[in-house]
Amino acid sequence: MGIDMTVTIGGAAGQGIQTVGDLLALVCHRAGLYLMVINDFESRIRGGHSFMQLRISDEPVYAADDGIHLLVALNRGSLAVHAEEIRAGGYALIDERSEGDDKAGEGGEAGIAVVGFRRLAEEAGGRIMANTVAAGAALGTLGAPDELVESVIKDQFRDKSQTVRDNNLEAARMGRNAVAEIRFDWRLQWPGQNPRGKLVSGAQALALGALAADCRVACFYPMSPATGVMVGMAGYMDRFPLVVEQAEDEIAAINMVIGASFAGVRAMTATSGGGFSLMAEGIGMAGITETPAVVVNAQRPGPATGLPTRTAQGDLHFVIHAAQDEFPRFVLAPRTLDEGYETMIRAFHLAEQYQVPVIVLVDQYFTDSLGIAGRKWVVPEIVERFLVSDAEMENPARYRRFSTSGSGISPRAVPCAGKARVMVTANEHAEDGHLSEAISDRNGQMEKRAKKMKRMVEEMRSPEVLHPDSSLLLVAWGSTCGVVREAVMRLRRENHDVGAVFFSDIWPFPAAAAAVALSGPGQFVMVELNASAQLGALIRAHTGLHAAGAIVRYDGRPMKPGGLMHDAMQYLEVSDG
Amino acid sequence: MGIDMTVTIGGAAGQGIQTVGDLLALVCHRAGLYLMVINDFESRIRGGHSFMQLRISDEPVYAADDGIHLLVALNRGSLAVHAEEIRAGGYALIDERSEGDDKAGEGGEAGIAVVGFRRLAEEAGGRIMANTVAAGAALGTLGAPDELVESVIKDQFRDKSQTVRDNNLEAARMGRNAVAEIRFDWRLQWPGQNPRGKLVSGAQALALGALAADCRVACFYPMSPATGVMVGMAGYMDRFPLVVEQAEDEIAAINMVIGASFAGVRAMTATSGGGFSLMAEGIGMAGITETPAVVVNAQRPGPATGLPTRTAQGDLHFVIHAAQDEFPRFVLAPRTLDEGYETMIRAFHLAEQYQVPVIVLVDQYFTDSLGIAGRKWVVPEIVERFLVSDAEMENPARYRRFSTSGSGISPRAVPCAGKARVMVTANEHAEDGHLSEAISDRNGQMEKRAKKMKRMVEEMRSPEVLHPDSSLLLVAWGSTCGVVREAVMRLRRENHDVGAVFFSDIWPFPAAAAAVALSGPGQFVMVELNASAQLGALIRAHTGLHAAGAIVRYDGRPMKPGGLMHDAMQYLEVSDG
Amino acid sequence: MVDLNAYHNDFENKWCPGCGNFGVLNAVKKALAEQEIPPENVLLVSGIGQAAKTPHFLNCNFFHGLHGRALPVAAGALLANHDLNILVHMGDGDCYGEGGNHLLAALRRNLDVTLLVHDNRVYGLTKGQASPTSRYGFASSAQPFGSFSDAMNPMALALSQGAGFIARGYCGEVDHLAGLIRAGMAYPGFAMIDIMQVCVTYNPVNTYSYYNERILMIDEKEHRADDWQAAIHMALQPEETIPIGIMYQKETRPFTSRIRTLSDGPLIARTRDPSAVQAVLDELG
Amino acid sequence: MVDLNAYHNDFENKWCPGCGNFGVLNAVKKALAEQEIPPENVLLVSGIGQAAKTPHFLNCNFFHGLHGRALPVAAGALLANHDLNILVHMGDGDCYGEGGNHLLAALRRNLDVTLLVHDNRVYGLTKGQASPTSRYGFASSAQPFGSFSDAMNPMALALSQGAGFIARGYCGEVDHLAGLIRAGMAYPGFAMIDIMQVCVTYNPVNTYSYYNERILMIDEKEHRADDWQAAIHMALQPEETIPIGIMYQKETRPFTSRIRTLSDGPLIARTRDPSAVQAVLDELG
Ligand SMILES: Cc1ncc(C[n+]2csc(CCOP(=O)(O)OP(=O)(O)O)c2C)c(N)n1
Ligand SMILES: Cc1ncc(C[n+]2csc(CCOP(=O)(O)OP(=O)(O)O)c2C)c(N)n1
Ligand code: SF4
Ligand code: SF4
Ligand SMILES: [Mg+2]
Ligand SMILES: [Mg+2]
Repeated sequence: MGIDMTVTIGGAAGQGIQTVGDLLALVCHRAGLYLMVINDFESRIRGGHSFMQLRISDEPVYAADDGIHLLVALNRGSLAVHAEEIRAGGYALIDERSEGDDKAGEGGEAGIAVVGFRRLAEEAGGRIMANTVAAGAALGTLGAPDELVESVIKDQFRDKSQTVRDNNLEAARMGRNAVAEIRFDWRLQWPGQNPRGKLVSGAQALALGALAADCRVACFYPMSPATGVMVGMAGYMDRFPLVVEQAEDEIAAINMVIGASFAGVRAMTATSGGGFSLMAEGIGMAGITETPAVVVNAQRPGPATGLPTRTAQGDLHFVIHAAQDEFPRFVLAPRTLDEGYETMIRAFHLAEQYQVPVIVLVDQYFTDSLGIAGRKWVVPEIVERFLVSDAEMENPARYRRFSTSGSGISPRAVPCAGKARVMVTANEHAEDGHLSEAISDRNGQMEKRAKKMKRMVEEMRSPEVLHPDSSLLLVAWGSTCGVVREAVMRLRRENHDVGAVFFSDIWPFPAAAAAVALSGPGQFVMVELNASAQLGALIRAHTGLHAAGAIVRYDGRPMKPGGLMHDAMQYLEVSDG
Repeated sequence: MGIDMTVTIGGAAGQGIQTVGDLLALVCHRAGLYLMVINDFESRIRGGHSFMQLRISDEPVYAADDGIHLLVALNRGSLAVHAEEIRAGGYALIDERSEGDDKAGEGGEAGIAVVGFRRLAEEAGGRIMANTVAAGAALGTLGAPDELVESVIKDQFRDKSQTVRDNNLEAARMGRNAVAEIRFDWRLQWPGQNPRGKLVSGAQALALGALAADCRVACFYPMSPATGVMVGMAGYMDRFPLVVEQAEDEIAAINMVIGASFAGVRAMTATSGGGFSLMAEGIGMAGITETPAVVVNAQRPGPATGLPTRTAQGDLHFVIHAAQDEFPRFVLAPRTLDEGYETMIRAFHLAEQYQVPVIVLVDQYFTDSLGIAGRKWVVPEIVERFLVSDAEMENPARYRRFSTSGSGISPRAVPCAGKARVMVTANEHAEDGHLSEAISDRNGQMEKRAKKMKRMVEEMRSPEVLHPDSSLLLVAWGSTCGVVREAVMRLRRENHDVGAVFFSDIWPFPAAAAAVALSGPGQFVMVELNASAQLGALIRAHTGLHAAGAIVRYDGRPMKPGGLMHDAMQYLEVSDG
Repeated sequence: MVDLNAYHNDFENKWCPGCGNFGVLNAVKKALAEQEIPPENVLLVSGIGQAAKTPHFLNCNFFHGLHGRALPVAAGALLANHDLNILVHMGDGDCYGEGGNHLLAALRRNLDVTLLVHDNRVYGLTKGQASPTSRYGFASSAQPFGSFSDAMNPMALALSQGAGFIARGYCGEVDHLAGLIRAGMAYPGFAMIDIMQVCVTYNPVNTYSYYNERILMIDEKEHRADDWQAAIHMALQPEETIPIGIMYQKETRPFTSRIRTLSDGPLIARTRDPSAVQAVLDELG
Repeated sequence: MVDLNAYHNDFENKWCPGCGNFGVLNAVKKALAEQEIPPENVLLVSGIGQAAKTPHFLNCNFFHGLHGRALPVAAGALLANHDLNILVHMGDGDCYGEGGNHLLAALRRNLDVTLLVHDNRVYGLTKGQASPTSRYGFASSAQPFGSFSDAMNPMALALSQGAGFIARGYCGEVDHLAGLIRAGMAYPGFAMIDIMQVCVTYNPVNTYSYYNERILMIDEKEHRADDWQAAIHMALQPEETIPIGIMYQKETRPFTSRIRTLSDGPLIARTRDPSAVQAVLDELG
């Protein structure tokens, strides 16, 4: 690996961390570099301390890393927070002191370059461009080619006036000039290649997947970190047969989705744990009425309000069991941006094929992080709707929405589309859809619904296995797979006998495939962002296999390779020894 | 066993089945007989077919039984429905035909006695007393002593006028005289003893337990089959420091309970699955704010609206995992009326001792059935509140509600009761109660909360084991234990080598005790009212022990010993053979 | 006019004999027949309760969902296909209790459906607890010392939030009620009809005779439907008389006409264009 | 008067500089000080949002709960101890969106708390989506083509449901607002104060200058507080001027005085009598 470095932009909420970070990311992306960008926000709009961290590499990267090579400190406080993380030889770019600066932050052992972010911005035409100065300085330190920087700035400000564009170009240039003297150890070799893929966030990947899947109604109630998925779709309402509507609460959101789906279009919602709690009853209704529904749960730490802007994987058991009694559902936990896009297409497909709710389980780390999605994103030519119409019925007047004959999947028609009456109730019902308390109807419908599980489990993709014969397998799911992959690669480079098992399809639990994946010669250890290692419990319950231990975090922060490797060593020493 | 017979009263909803049944139950109770009374309602107010079934015995009974000895058919339809269940030699009491009778129902092989329920009632003073005539006829058939019947009727109508009382006495007498000729094979030997205990429903047992535990606020939204618990308390508002308030929805109910508990009194709610779904977020809030809360979930079949008036045990996994992320909670599933009363006292105690939500998991069969509670119901002299006040603090101004020092249980004070400020948030927080995103606070609080689980699991009572060395153990929880006990007794009488394991304390799962109970020489089979044998899955996940199979029902009806014995034989034949 | 029998089905009715819901059911049939909407073109959406069972007793399409949640289900269905004829049946507990928040939102959206609230001032299906429209002090098994809350005023609520079609009906005046339903369905926007519905089993206060003594048909000549002041006066007047009819009507902009996307026809009828998605992806490089 | 500093604590404030919430915070301190309620005798209850963080910035007892759910928490606390001084802080999304149903119920109960809605007409904490009081067409990242819903009218809503204390305040008029809060706390019953609160970050429409140009203090001499007609007129008038002050006030019967049980003192203060329970059990034989 040639290039592998981390740039952190720190400051107070509202200072424009994102503006700086986006410019850096766009330049790197355009230069053909790989990226992993994480966002660390507090639950506030101004003040406090937030940061954005870009890991830049010439090979694919799967996680944020420890240590900072270059820090862009938009305020002195950020320097204080991050000083210790800066690697020897690293640099911190800071603004000139001015009134109102907090007192903290006097450096550390890193090289410090004082750049007049605000002063230079004023010279370039206005204080508002302080962030462009900072970006210019950072990109200058990294040695980014001028043309590249300028082309990105032009694009970023293309909807603005010529003056604004020019002023920003000037601001960036002044930033670069201000750091011309700096000799930065990790000054990049700029490959000057084509982009390696799309630069997108997880939220965008899910939104675009939903668009590709022909989702036409999206209803939601804002909740971090899920709102980005809905915002990612809303802007396309003018170009697609799509309505994105903010509901009065999450209960309404899920019921609107079910109403839209019942009436014949693909529909979804996105929320986080608290909203998902409120949706539980509705998800049960999707279950008993066999109405397709796609629900994104972007996890954050709980319980209750918890840590609104942070990450976790604490809802796994809950989403599998949410709502009273039993009914089939899917739970899919995409691991990467590419898989996020594809999972949404699959989620809508599976929801309609099996007439069940599909829960796409991601987390703040997944939705809020940016990276390079390298796979080609295929737009399906056709989306199969699995609907029946009058023409396909022997006698539409005798249409039975919940017919128990056949495979367990009853014929789904759309209301008011012909002579067939579509009658649906969230009470238990007879085949025709009328409520019924008869034992035969109850058992018939329960068994019909349960029957689907058999075929559904066959849809589950087997976990991916890296180095199955290792003496230690680290087992993860969803977005945590990235950091595990990274840690495994590094540990193997250090000659440790370690592999990994990655789950993205979680429910119905692919027990047989899991047993195969985990029955290698070594032991396995869970790596999860929840307190009790919930996937580990599922594995135990469904395969009888016991993890040798669990490396868990519940502090709301994404896991880093360093800490994980450290914890994994504990098991490796035993098996190595 | 001397006496063991079943009387069924069938009719349309609204016909007064309950009036007849209650009279019969009261007479039997007063005579010192044992009883098990189940109610089978449809989800409607008038019409259709409902019935009440009394199993009467001179020894304790634990379940309703198959077969009917005496049927009281308030309409002809009931005769049709139940005719086949009547045992040879049994009797059906039916009314004279009159206009508006449905055509169905012409007997079967049972003896049929036509009694002019309505005609005789009119003679006695009014048609409204048809049910008293029916009760008189039934009790006459059973040979109940006149004085006993009359004393019960007098008590039942004690708040009515003398005329009403006399008319009803007359009606009962006429009913009895009308059946004077019947020679009924199971005519009872009336022991004429004192009552064997209290005649109460499950809902009443829970309500009275809550009263004994000093519950002062009960908030709820009506939902079958939980409403009875709240109605069972509401009537005592004039005699106790107790407010029972109907909330606008279940979300409000749980939040009101938490508010009341936070402010310093014991508080509870009761609901069923759909309402419990809506409470999930609130239960998480009780978790993170460490506010005691008692929540009764009286299960009915789902998903969603499901079968509102029927029974199930389908919510076990859901209640254990409800709400995002992880936090400690208790789940208790009382098996009997006595245990229902005691469990409520324990639930409030545990909720306050550990500052956690406690879920009391019952079902329609439990709440709506009546029986004889034979144990003495102890009223605790003192209820421990586990509260701290200024006087107990070193410095009230420095009071830290969420202090992490010590056992994991932080000192709980009441707001506005002194100088100590009680600051509570459903966000993650620092020890003082202010919201905090610091990793140290997050981990500190998560670990403090998790630490409680260790002591909580020690509070769990071990499952009860019958005949541990049997080749087959039937394993059940909650109200289903009754029918299993009955089946085991009968199977053993037939010389089958069968025992049972009964769980009432379910979460935190008493894994060690479960392993001991289930590690006998034989195999074990789950008996549950849900599709997937959810307790079986818990056992597997927490002990690694596998059930040899599962006998499950999800048709919404209480399990009967006959069917269970039949299904159990399948396993016994293998082990016997 | 379509034959009334066309709306009939053979599903066993589950209401009590004498229940006011029968009047509502007949009025719905009549209104549909008079408008010549064939039953297969009607979508009934309901919550849970006695009122919410209504759809089962009509030969139409229906979605009988969760307690309190009929309006969002209807909103979703409407977004998918705004050509649908949607009637929403809810009880007073359903609509003003559990579902209160959705009513507020439907008013804000001006959701173009017709809402029929079978307002019997009691929780029927769960055996007689006080409902949001039960009067203060209403006693029941769950409120043995009477309800502690005042009754909600649904008509005044809707008026206060700018609703464009507000009517009150009575289950004992079937023809009149049918007229209201027809007018509501013809109204482009949210049409809210609160129906005085007698529960013969659990509400001993608001009986047929209670209403028969108080009901007063609004005279269209005396009361101008667009007179908001007169309407609010009616809504707030003490229940010595109970005016029934259209209390208030004005022109408004219905929800589905506010959404540009829908001007190209119902979402369900639009064709999918994969190349448009490809174009979006291509923009991302 | 208690020293204002007594209500101050050292917890770091998390609002944007210039946020209208500071005005509300100061008004609360002032109102409490003027009433001489020591901070340890105040209970603040809130939902989730920027507004709902207010309790953290006061040196009082508080319960900062779930989005939308402050009113039921307050109701429960009040049932437990009706001697509590409860102030409820909610955002417009909190109170009129997620929590709308609880507001309807609080009105019906006449819950004896003082409700302060920090009404910034936007979802602040979640970064600027339209709220129930955002005007039709309000554009944001989540509503790029504008909000499709009309704004709720909270004052008219409360008036329509018989509320007894209805006021509107403005974060830019701290003393005036403090007066309203004082009056609200003194009122025996549900006191609802909707506060025009500027969000400098996400609401570019309803700015300080927007309000400064429109605010008009209600003149107690001109406007009789018990004149419902005048009040509803004010509540419904177009926003050319925005009257602030007590719009309506009348005597009502507060929730906790409706409940017989509570006449013997707060539940929390009552002594338990095991023998009374025993008596109940004995009745069952
Ligand atoms: C979430 C939820 N809570 C409670 C119930 C129980 N429930 C069913 S119907 C009903 C109320 C019925 O009253 P109303 O809406 O007025 O209808 P009516 O029966 O009077 O027509 C209730 C509380 C439920 N089904 N779901
Ligand atoms: C159940 C639930 N849904 C959504 C959220 C996310 N959320 C937090 S605050 C908020 C809205 C904030 O708006 P408002 O109530 O107006 O308060 P403001 O921040 O404007 O003061 C939302 C949607 C949540 N915490 N819980
Ligand atoms: S209980 Fe009341 S509302 Fe329900 S069917 Fe009977 S009369 Fe009608
Ligand atoms: S986002 Fe708006 S409401 Fe929130 S603190 Fe900032 S200015 Fe105030
Ligand atoms: Mg009703
Ligand atoms: Mg707001």
